[in-house]
Amino acid sequence: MADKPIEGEKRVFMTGNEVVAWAALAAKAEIMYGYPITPQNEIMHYWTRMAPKFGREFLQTEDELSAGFTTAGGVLAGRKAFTATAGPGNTLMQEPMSMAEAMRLPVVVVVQQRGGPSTATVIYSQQEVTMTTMGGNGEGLRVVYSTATHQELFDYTIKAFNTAWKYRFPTFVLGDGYQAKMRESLTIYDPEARGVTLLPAEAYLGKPGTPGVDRPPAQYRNTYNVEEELYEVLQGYFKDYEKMAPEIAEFDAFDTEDADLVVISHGVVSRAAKGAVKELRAAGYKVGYFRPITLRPLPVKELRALGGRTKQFLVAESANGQLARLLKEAAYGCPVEMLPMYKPGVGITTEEVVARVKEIAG
Amino acid sequence: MADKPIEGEKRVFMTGNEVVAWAALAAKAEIMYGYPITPQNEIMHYWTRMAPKFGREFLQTEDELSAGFTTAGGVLAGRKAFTATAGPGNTLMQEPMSMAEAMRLPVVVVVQQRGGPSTATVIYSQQEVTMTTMGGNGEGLRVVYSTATHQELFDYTIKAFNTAWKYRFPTFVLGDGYQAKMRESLTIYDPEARGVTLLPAEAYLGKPGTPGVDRPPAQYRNTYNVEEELYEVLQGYFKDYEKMAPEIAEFDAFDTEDADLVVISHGVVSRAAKGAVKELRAAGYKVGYFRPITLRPLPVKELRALGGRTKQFLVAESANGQLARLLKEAAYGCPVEMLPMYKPGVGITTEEVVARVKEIAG
Amino acid sequence: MTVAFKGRTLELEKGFWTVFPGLCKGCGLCIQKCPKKCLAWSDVLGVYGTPSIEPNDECIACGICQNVCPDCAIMVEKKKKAKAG
Amino acid sequence: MTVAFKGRTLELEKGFWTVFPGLCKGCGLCIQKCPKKCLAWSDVLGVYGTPSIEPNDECIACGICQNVCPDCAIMVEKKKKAKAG
Amino acid sequence: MGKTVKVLLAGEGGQGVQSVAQIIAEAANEEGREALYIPNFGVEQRGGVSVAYLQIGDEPIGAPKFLTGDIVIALSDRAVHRTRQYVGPQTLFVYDSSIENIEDALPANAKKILAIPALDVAKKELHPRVFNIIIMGAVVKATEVVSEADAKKAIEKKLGYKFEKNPKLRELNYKAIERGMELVARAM
Amino acid sequence: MGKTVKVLLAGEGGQGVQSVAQIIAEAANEEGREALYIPNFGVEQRGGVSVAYLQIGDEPIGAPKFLTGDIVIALSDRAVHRTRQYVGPQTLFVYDSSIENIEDALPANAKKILAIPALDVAKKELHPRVFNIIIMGAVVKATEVVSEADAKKAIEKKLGYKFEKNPKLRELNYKAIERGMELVARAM
Amino acid sequence: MSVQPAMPKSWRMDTKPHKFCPGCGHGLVLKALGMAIDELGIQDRAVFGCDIGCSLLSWDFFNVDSIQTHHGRTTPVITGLKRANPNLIGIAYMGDGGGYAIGSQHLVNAAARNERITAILVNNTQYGMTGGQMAPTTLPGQKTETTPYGRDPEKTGYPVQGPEMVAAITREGSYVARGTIANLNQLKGYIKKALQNQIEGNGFSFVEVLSACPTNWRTNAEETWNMVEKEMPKFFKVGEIKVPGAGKEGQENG
Amino acid sequence: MSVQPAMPKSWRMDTKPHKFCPGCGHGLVLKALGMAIDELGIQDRAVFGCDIGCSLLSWDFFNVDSIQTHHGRTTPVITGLKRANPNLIGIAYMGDGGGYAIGSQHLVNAAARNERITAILVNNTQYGMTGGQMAPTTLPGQKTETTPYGRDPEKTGYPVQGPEMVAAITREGSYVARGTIANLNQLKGYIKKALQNQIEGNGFSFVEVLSACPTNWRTNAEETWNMVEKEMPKFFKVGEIKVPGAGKEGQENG
Ligand SMILES: Cc1ncc(C[n+]2csc(CCOP(=O)(O)OP(=O)(O)O)c2C)c(N)n1
Ligand SMILES: Cc1ncc(C[n+]2csc(CCOP(=O)(O)OP(=O)(O)O)c2C)c(N)n1
Ligand code: SF4
Ligand code: SF4
Ligand code: SF4
Ligand code: SF4
Ligand code: SF4
Ligand code: SF4
Ligand SMILES: [Mg+2]
Ligand SMILES: [Mg+2]
Repeated sequence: MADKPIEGEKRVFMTGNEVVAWAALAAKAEIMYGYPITPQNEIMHYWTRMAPKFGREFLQTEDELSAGFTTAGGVLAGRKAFTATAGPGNTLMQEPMSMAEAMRLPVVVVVQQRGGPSTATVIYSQQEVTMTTMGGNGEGLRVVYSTATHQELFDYTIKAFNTAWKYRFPTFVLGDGYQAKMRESLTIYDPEARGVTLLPAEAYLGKPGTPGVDRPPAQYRNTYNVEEELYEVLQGYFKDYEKMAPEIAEFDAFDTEDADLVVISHGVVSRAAKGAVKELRAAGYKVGYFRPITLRPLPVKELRALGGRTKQFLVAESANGQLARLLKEAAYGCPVEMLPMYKPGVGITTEEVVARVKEIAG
Repeated sequence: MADKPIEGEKRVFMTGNEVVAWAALAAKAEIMYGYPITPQNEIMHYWTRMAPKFGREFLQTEDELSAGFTTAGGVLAGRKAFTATAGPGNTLMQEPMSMAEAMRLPVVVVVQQRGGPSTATVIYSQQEVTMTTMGGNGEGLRVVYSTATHQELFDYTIKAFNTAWKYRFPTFVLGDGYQAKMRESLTIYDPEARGVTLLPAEAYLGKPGTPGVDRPPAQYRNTYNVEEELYEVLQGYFKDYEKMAPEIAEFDAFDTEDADLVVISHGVVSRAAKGAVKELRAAGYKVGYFRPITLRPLPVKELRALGGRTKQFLVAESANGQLARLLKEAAYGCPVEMLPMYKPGVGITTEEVVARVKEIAG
Repeated sequence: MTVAFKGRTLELEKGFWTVFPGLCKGCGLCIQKCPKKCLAWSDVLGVYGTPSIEPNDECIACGICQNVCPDCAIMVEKKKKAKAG
Repeated sequence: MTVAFKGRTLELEKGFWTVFPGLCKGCGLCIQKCPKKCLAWSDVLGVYGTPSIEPNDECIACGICQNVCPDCAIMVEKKKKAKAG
Repeated sequence: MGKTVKVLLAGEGGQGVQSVAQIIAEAANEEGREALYIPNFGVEQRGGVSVAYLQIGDEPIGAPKFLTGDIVIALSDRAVHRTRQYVGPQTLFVYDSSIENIEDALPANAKKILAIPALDVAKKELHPRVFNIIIMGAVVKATEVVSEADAKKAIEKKLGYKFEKNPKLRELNYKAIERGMELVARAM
Repeated sequence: MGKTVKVLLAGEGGQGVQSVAQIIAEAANEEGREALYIPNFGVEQRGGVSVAYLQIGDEPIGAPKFLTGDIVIALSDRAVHRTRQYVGPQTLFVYDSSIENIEDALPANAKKILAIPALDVAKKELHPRVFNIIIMGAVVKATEVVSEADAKKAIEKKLGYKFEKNPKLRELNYKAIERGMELVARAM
Repeated sequence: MSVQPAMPKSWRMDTKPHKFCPGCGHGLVLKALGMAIDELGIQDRAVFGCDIGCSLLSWDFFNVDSIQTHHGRTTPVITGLKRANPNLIGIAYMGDGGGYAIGSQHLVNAAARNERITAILVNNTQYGMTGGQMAPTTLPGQKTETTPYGRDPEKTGYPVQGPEMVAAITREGSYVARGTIANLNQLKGYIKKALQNQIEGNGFSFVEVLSACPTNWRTNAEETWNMVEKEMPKFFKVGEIKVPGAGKEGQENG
Repeated sequence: MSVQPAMPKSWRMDTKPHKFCPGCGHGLVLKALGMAIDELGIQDRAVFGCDIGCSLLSWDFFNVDSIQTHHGRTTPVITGLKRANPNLIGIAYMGDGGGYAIGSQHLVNAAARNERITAILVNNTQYGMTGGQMAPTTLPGQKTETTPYGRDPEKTGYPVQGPEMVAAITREGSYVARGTIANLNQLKGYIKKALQNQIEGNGFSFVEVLSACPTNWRTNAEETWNMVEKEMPKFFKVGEIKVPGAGKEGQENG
């Protein structure tokens, strides 16, 4: 059995789904649980092809509820476990993820967004932002990385495992159908060879020794008897979350200093935004580019600073204002005006962003 | 078999769950589908006791997915169907509701919020606001009424059926465990005797005539082939929704004209807010009271007007800022400052609101 | 909506055999099932631009090809039996 | 954590019979199952303030009551058989 | 009339605090007053303390729960511990005098603390089964939110069908109410 | 070097547009250039038109899709209809000349429209199976994003194992590339 | 009009050719279903529900009122519909993934409650719509996208015996059979009985159909038939498994 | 120390008395399970998963590592755990609602995949935790909160035959039995075999237990026993239904 899936570094050209499978291998993920759904299927396809070669495991479950709960089971057993889903599967995934939030389980979920609501399209959207950041019943105690390139898909899938195990909040890598299916180049690498420490997983259950004899039993619950008991637990979680937030919030920005208008976008749409801002700058427009990489938590400090000095934010997203809602919450009270460029369920091209900015500039 | 469940008007003293059952009967709901979950169980208990007497039906399903999808089936067959759920059941309910959104099915769902995330508590919270207003994958094309008293629980359950069938968006009555379980007085009535027209249900499927011979077949789908096709459909829906929004948005307010601070809350918490504002006014504080009744769509116009003239909003909710997020979106750009009073999963008393306002007033 | 499909009818010894190229997807299931092995690919293209099928005169008009076609692209009509000898 | 329950032991003809009132919830399942019908409600209250149970000397120390108690509130020890005759 | 009266009742599962609260609430409602009663419920029910929140007034009741009760009644050891948080300087705290070794746990900040021998009276004078009706009498007296007559009417409404069969029961229950009221009257 | 070249290929399911796009993208990547290729996919696949979006340049590619292609290639009747929207005043529109009665559907605003007899050449000169390789040649010529040699190398990489067994296949494929390039060269 | 295809009367002509792949078994199952609807004369009160899976492609297949539901959720949608209007004839049409994996709780519980609906489940040994992953019905050794080295029964079990399971949890009144596209007349007969059973109000009716997915199997016509006729029946026994009234069972299992 | 209760060694003393109601069958099932764990000596590698349902009250019941999951989801949690660390002995403990209603897809598919876990399902004929609604196991005529006039099998079917269903979809290697709290030694034996079957790596093991819920049945002790010993067995047959190696079945059902 081969030891390292990736020796050193390697420039490759592949689909995003394949990238995720390689990244999970590189991150030392030990077991994947999953249920088929377009456009994430090929993550499983590549994983099942490669896993046996590196002693990794796979289980195809009966649905996404099971995929989420088996993943939680794998994590409880002390393994680096992950799953991947999309669309209606992501909707179902919110039930197990609510348990992961309640129990602080470091579950990693890769989401490749597709059109919604309902079955809608199997293709593409950014319409799973609200659901992925805020979850089901509860308060959205999770981390969400939104990637824009295959390189990031690789980097952040690896990072997601570290974040999850370090802070013990469920962690999502939020891609989409375009990223899932397109091919472009990137460099894959062995993270340890680059000096990235991969945090080890730790068993919640089944540690050595006889419970009650050698050690207290490990016993976890998600149900509380009275409101105050739950409240106390949640306050602890919020505190941890707030402490973590500035440590992990990430963003990408350029040309914002003197900008009158900053295009804000996330994920694959930010590629169009980046192209457009460059083109517009070249044409003399005072535009800037800002992109949250973590959608949850958002880089609030930077956003507010920006919102304090820029006149307008143009929020470009393949959804009907899901990112914008989060931004308005984060930048509430800032004088910046927010303008919409919402294209739910369809891609946004560089040309369109350019046109929209020119239209605004009048 | 008795004809009218309620003749004329009647003052009663009962739990909120019983109120919902009576209201559904009064609204001419024909069939309830449901799966047990605390704190909504007694809706089913009362319904199953009374339904046979009035020729109504009930089906206990195998889970909430089924409860939601059978309800959709009942609606498709042309019946006034409804369901009720809470907490993790509400999380699951988002899958069928995403189909209802995609197909514009007038499904009515009563939610009695409990603590979250996960199983948490079976008691009380306002932590299902994000999920109930925004749903799963998609854009939250739904109507959500948040009630505060048993009288409203009765009135808005009846109204929910009319809203759903008139506009064909899934419609939620958002209660909570307190409202579910507490007893207080209200007047129940036959809505038609009060001049309220109950919109008739209409069959989507199984209308008279042979399809393809006497009429085209009725065929509904939720899957689209290309992004643009979905986009077109959604644009139509958004248009309908925007047109509807001002027609149905509701709120309750007093003492806001000269207020420096307005307490904003919804649902049962607004009872504490109301009591507190009255008490504070009596004590000379310039405070006001505002309460959105529709959380989706919000009464945006009124909120913004208020946010334009008030210095501070104190957002009191039994959640960690779920209402506040919606308010910040709605009031974005208004100069009003938003102050938090978040007590996720626990009740808020009049005393606490009074104390908090005094603390702010300094 | 009335729809009409253009058939290609062959008169064979035992019957009238029709294929509707606008329905035939060239799957070949019929060819395999013909008891007389008398079906073959045709130059006439089907709906996806793949060859449709046609029988030769071995055909006994048994209708099996019609039966197994998932697209209802074949229609076979047996000729009335001529009076025996 | 070491926990100790306070037992109430009765020495009966056939054995030592102990109830732990701190565990007994007064469900009565044991009473029903006693083959000798020798169990009855006791004045000693159980954990929920309901009566616990006690046997009379009919008890044969068969242990059935111990077996059927969902709370492990009973413990029966048979006395060593005295030499016959 | 006066302001809303806030009552908190707590006891063990079998002590019937919920039915006491419910009957009083219904009696008040029958009188045309505003009442709101909410139990605690949920997983806590199993093996936990049963708590009833009751408010009666002339205006529609505000928040269903409150931080501080006007009257807090605890019927067991655990109930005393569970309810201390609801006691403030205006609170009348009532507990059953049969609870042992509870002195240290009693709220220090109450306006007044009453120990009433309700359990004793029930066991010795009346019948263990009417313990909660004695408590009801105590609440009626302590709060004066409903009249004795209306309290009896409410009992009649609830248990009338039983009283029909056995008129002695009616007497027993009425007696229990009266004794409950007396216990409080005497202790005050 | 120049700006990113945007190519859109569309055809029926069996016509192999996706593999053409993928091979060219990989060839470009091998050359060290930046390439991005994305297919359409999903329910549309079944019985729908197959569309490939291909971009090659020297800078990392931006958005994976685009409104207007530099070169749009349509290989069937339905493909012409499906791809008209991607044509702008700078677009070279290429279609197979075997498509009948398509004149009215051709984009009016293209910079240039080329009809190439790729299907004919495939059927008559080479082999129906290399139709897509002819198209590949056409794309290579029209875009000049990869050299002929690199295109051949890419084919070799992809089908080398088959060529080993049957060297005639290699010849056939090389020929197909060459003919594809010629068809475009002649038509331009 | 010139000679026209011998499509079932209940097929909707203007949506043909249908959207299934060449040689897809769905077309044959829906042909049998169409014939059964025709013969029973229920086109006016049948409601056809299709799942997500390749069955979604049939949402406009019939001149019958139709509803496309979610993956695995056709059973509850049709159950809800039938409960609300018992005059309708509810048909829940689904794949093996939809019925035996994600929707198995609905199948099992609708069967146990004896819902008066007809469920037709197309067993093509994998997930067609998503490109050919393992299904509960995948054969031992069969290569799929998630069992690239062949399904190993040691790791993932043997093909699920769906009708046998349904038979085990239903009582008198239900109809359970397994047909095959290799015997279309028999299949039509089973489906007819399954619908008849609903019309008579007896109870839950279930027909699994051994079907073909040449696209994901990557089979030519010969191999396709071989799979359906030779390989699949080794694991799935064709025939009627439960027929109402065939023999009185006690209502108690004591 | 003075005489102490004869609790199974694996019980966690400091959480006793446990939180179940007086006379609750859960206590007895967990007593049998505790004894089985003791006798097999697996306290150090057993992992106990409890469902939401009254079983949630057992989250700190044993001196065994334990996890309280969601309603119906204990099977997948334990499945995921066992797949990740096959050295552990995974026990999925659930109610009849959790196992046969909301979690039935997990039960059925774990069984079909032959997951090496042990599932114990407590059949108390209704939903205990939520206050006594109908379950798939509710007896005909039984009054529950959602069948206030008694369960009508014409409308909602007969009590689900869970072990029979599991037996129908499992193969050689699985163990399936139905025990009862009325025979604790037999029950302990079944549970032991079910665990032993997992220890040996044979396959899925399933034990349904006829149990009691005096609280929601509103029964006194005598009526409780009557229900468990007389009424329930009329619909649920106690005994072993499938024993590994009891008879070689073919791996093909052709
Ligand atoms: C909740 C959810 N999960 C996953 C999917 C993705 N999905 C669509 S079809 C399908 C499988 C279809 O297989 P099957 O039911 O066997 O039908 P077939 O296509 O083989 O006819 C899956 C997993 C989905 N649409 N919804
Ligand atoms: C998704 C979801 N739906 C519903 C519930 C509510 N719920 C909690 S326990 C329970 C039923 C428990 O019944 P059963 O599984 O038979 O266990 P028992 O309490 O009878 O032992 C239900 C419906 C829940 N917690 N989660
Ligand atoms: S079976 Fe039908 S579609 Fe297939 S080749 Fe024959 S005629 Fe054509
Ligand atoms: S009718 Fe019979 S013999 Fe003729 S082509 Fe068809 S299958 Fe062959
Ligand atoms: S030991 Fe046997 S005889 Fe004695 S009390 Fe217990 S059950 Fe009765
Ligand atoms: S069975 Fe146990 S708990 Fe029940 S009464 Fe007897 S000793 Fe007490
Ligand atoms: S993928 Fe398979 S099941 Fe789906 S339509 Fe094509 S052949 Fe049929
Ligand atoms: S409600 Fe029933 S099942 Fe639950 S603990 Fe009480 S007796 Fe046991
Ligand atoms: Mg399938
Ligand atoms: Mg149960």
